[in-house]
Amino acid sequence: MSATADPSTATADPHGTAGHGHGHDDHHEPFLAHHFESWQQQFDAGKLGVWAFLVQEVLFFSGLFCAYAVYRMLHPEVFEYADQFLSVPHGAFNTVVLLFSSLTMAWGVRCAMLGQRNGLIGCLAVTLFCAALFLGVKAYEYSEKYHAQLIWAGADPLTVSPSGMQAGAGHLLELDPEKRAVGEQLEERLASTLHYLEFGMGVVGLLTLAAAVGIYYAKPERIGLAVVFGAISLSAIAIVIGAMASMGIHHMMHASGHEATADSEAEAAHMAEAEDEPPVHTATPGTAEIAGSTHGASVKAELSRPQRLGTFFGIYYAMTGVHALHILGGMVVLTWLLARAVKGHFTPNYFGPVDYVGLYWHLVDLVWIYLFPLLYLIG
Amino acid sequence: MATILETRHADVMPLGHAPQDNYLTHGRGFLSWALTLDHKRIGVMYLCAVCSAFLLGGIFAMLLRTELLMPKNGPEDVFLFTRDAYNQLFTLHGAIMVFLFIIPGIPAALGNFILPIMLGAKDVAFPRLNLCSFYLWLVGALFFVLMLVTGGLDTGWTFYTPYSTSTSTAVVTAVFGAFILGFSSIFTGLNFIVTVHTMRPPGMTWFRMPLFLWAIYSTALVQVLATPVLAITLLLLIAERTLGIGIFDPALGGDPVLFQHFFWFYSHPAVYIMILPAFGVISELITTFSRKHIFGYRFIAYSSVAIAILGFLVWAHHMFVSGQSAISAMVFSAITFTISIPTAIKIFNWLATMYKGSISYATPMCYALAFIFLFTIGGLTGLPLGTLSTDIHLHDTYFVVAHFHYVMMGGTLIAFLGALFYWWPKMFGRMYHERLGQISAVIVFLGFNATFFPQFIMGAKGMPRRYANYLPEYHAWHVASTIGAYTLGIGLVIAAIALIWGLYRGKRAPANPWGSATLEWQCSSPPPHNNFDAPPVVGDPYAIHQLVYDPDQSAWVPRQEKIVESEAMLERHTDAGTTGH
Amino acid sequence: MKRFPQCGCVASDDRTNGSNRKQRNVFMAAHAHDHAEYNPIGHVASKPMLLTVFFLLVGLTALTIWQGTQLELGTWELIIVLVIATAKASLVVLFFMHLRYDKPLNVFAFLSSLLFMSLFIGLTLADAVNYQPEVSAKEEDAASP
Amino acid sequence: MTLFRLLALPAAGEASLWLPEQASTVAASVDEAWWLVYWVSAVFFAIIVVAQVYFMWAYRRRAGWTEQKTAHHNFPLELTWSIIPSLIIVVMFVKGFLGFLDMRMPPADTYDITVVARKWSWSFIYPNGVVHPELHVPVDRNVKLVMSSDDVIHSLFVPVFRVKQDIVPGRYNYLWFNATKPGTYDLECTEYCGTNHSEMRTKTVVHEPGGMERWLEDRIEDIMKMPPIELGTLLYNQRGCSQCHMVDGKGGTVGPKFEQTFGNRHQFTDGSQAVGDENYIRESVMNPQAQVRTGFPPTMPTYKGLFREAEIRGLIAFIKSQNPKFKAEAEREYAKPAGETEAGDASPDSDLPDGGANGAASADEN
Repeated sequence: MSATADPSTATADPHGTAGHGHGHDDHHEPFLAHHFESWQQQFDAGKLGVWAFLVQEVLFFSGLFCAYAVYRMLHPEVFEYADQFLSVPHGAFNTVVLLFSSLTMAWGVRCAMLGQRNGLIGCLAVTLFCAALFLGVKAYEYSEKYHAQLIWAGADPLTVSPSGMQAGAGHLLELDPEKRAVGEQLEERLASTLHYLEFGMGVVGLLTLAAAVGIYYAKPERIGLAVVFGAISLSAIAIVIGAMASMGIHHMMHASGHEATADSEAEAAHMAEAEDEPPVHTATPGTAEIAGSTHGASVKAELSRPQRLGTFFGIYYAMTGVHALHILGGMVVLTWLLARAVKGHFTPNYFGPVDYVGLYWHLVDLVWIYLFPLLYLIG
Repeated sequence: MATILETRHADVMPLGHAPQDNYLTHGRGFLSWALTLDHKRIGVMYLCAVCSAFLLGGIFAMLLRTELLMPKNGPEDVFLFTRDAYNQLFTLHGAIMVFLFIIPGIPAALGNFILPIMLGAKDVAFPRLNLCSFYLWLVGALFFVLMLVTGGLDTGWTFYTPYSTSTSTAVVTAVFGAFILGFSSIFTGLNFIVTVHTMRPPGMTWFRMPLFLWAIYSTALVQVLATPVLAITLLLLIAERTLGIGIFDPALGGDPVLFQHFFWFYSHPAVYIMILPAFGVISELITTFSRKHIFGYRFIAYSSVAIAILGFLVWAHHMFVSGQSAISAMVFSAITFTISIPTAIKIFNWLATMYKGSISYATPMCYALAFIFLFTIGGLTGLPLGTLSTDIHLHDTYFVVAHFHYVMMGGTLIAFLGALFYWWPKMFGRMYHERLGQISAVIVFLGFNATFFPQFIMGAKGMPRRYANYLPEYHAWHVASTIGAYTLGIGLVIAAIALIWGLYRGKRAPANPWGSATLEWQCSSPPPHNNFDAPPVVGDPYAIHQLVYDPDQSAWVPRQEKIVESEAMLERHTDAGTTGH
Repeated sequence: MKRFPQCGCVASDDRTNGSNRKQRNVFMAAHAHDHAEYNPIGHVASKPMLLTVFFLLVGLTALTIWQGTQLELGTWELIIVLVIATAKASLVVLFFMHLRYDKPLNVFAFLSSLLFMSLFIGLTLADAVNYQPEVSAKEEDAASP
Repeated sequence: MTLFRLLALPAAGEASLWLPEQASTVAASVDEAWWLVYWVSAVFFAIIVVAQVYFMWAYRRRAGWTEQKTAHHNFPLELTWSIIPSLIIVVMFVKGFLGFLDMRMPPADTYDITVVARKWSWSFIYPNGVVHPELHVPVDRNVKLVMSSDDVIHSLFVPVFRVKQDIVPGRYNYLWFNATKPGTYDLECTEYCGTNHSEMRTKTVVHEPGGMERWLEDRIEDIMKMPPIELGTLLYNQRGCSQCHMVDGKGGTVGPKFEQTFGNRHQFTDGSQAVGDENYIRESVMNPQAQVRTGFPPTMPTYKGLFREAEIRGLIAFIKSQNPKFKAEAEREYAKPAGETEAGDASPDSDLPDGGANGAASADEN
């Protein structure tokens, strides 16, 4: 029947109850759904579905890029000013990590298609590791910015509305200049935040590792669960490594003094404040300094920040945050794949899920390929 | 080949009684429904769900129409509801109708049930995702309920900033609910796109697809392409309200007009999510009940796709007075006009289909005829709204309210009702109450016009929308409108009675009670679990002349001897036998 | 970029429509022994290709960092940065996501997403260029002299 | 005949069933576009409905009638009914666009009025500094409104002028018109703005030649005649003070509460201290950044040149009266009218309603 495949044939056989000439079409195969006629049809449907999903993802991110484009066009000075707070080395490191994870993911798809179970497991594990490493670096960057008061508008006490209304209620940090962290204090706070993170993640990593090993030996039939715990452990450890590595990069840069990172910037601002000099980064005409002439030096240094810095960081956190959420989602599905790969579900006929997750993962990489230069490199 | 066809027909064609094993009887108990992967059951669950939402939204509509019976003197004067309560009423009416009823209405409820059968497939491509869509709808609806009990919503369904970031009502809950509903809609659309592309059986070429499928397919394109922008908009709105990220809130340096761009990039295409499936339904109804082949099949099919694509280019016509630039206004006005062409084409083609037909006044056709009348008004009143200078005057007045109710309610809801009556026998295996159904169509038609036509006049005179109070000069019109609304409500209740009566008392439905040539009428009513006991015969979906009425079975049966001839003719007409995808 | 012999065969075959997919499997089976890296359903990416693409990506990343941090190009900077990013993105899409070997329909789907994205961003930007003046900017103008 | 005119063809400028009367120069062009679209729509509607009803009757299913085979498509016919509407909509678009350009491009010589919209009232600030909740304009003069919003989006709509423009917070929006007919008309907010959106209505008064100037002078006299505390209350409500400063538990929280302003000792960010007296209040209004109180952001704008002496006096009186300790003293001290024109009759009858949305009380005077 369907093997005749002439489009003008006027009958359809949605059941596939009649004769099947091909070995692949055996409906007793565990992963071939009843409503598909062949592996190929199932794979093609899934693939089109994933592409449609990626279309959806592209348009989802397009909103963020649109907000970015509009604000960048209307307030280029804010983006130029803010650029110095984003650390290129960290961004570059993360870019390479993601590119590498894309390589291992693509390699994993190759392994799955060729039926190489061990290769697939290895590739998926490395991909997962890279994903978590990325998040570790991101965690470092977020805490650094948080401590340097580089926050979105509503949490930034210095973002005041054009019409004179007050900014959103919850001030995360205090305004008092006395309490503002100078460089060293900031460094300490950052380090302590990261230590908490590393400690917490380390504990999670060890506990889940123990759980994984325990399940593997006590209940070998629950291998899937063991893999899930193992994957969590792997991720936690990768996050720790990521955070430590970023601190390393930070010190390296600090020593060589090439990059103005957020805290050194704050330091500079405070130097300026102490010496009562004009602020380091004077705003472009027509944006700030409304009260500059009548105000004490303490406010001056603050107001040298362009008025919409908070909006830039709003966009920054929205873009990288939504991207990070996608990484997290990717880690969840990678863990699921890993468990299935260990169970040996995937065959050259049935590797669709690996391919689909791979496509998703590459799209997440793709978004970062644009985010990195747009946020870190345009000054 | 002819012999094969004939034997197949003998197997498939009407049995005159419901088979013992159909999708309704296949599996019993709550879990067999809650965990079902059968698109038909999911469709039925959707149907119950969206109808409940419609009931709720309808109650809010009745309440707000009642409030408008009397004009009030000043802010302290109260008739039934306070100003805040009224603002909540119209917001809830709008939000529930849009997000919970009209967007999932035809595609998710009826489309789910009909699309795979019409296509000749066993199921949609991703049955689990399909069930997931339904549960996402349910979760989204739960958030709406949660919003109702934790402070309500008074932003209008459009959630414009900065009002939505500053009001004290449960905006975040509602917005999160709409966010989830968005994904329900995206997944439904995605599922349908893949189903149409990959699940068509051999012989079902693109140009043998019934126009309902073209409409649902075009709708699905819009759902997948536009809804994600709504999702990110709502996510940013939540972030704006909870964290203050400063993108939309002018107090933090944000831009409310940008929010409107984001919102309408989804919400204008979304009106085509609402109306396109209705076009599909009407194409089916007109052709079946006129006993005519559809006129201009390809023009109608292409116009669906054209409307879906053009629908993306006109969003800023909602913003002509919002402070957007004059240049944008010009561009968007120009593109807005182009969309009227494919729409007009459809109406002309439907009329041409009726020409020299044999028009039956069964309830679905009554609704289809009402649709043509009401939708024509709805469409034509879009013209002064697309014309720049008159839109300035009419924007945000009752004229707009009347216009989109003529399109959304006079269009989509009427088509939804027509479709419900049309496919009711297929879905539940019993006929509805014909006389009551016809009466309901007439009452709904009259009530609808009485409700919304006065609003055109009020709007043109300058009565702004979303007003809890109005000047005394509009009093008579408002009273007329409210009386119309009650009539409309009564009509809808009668329609519900006609349908529900059928479930219990209706006579057993044959496989093909209407004489339609699309595939869903080839399986028994209700359809078996796997849709077809024998493979359906794929042919021209509008070759209605191949069917003759058999009084013995009180059903339509194929005119056997004609099949060969019609096959030959069909191949002449659909020269796209090998187009494939 | 190196051309891989097995790709040509699969790529052309991928353009068949759904209804004769069976034939294609038969067709592939006949060729199965010609290729060491064979999969009955899809195109298998070769090791050298994957590695080449990866190193190209890293190289382009280095280039864009150099360009972004060392060169002062003014308005050109944005364009160059975007061009390099698009080159990287194309590599990922074409080879890692094997769109180069995929069905035209999937290519079309992906391109349509870019089309609608550019419509959205483009038309919104076109409007934003002509925005009404901001209150804050005016107030500052008034306050500054 | 009347019915016909009401339905479709009103005499130029008059109200019809559909549109209100015309009272601005652009209204005629808008109405022309409307009637063009209206008649085109009416013709198409008639064609469609007549065809539909005729088919419904002629081809109804009945004994002795069966459907006739007709063509499944007819390319020339379909092309015709695609192309003819296309040509018609081009005409509509051009007509609407030209009218729109007129409305969006203010002429050079305009009489400018500043508009501040807030929940749920309007302030119209006239060139001589008068602030009033109603829009008053001279007849036959190009008027430009420079509009901003203090809170959410509002929209200013005058149906008889056929003009409407959203007022987006954070931006200036402009609207211009040339009123052609003296009279009193409605002005409404058409962008949903919360609780009393439907009460955010006021009057537009178009004055005969010379009437506008007289009206403005009268308003200044009113201010001079008002008791200072009352004037201060009015200014507090109308000029945006309430956005930041709290009185009786209502208002914004950005700036200091007025209950504690007069007579208390204040600490400033530069380390100095001072008691809040008349001079302090005057200084805070005219040069607010000179002394910024600790704990408050330096966001108060200056009002130098924006208040008359009488108005500043009114504000001082109002703020002083807010401190319960000084209330009696303030009432005694500021018994005379703000302008100190004639002693004695501090008439409480004001022509200015206190900033409310409901302009009904003051509408009569015109």
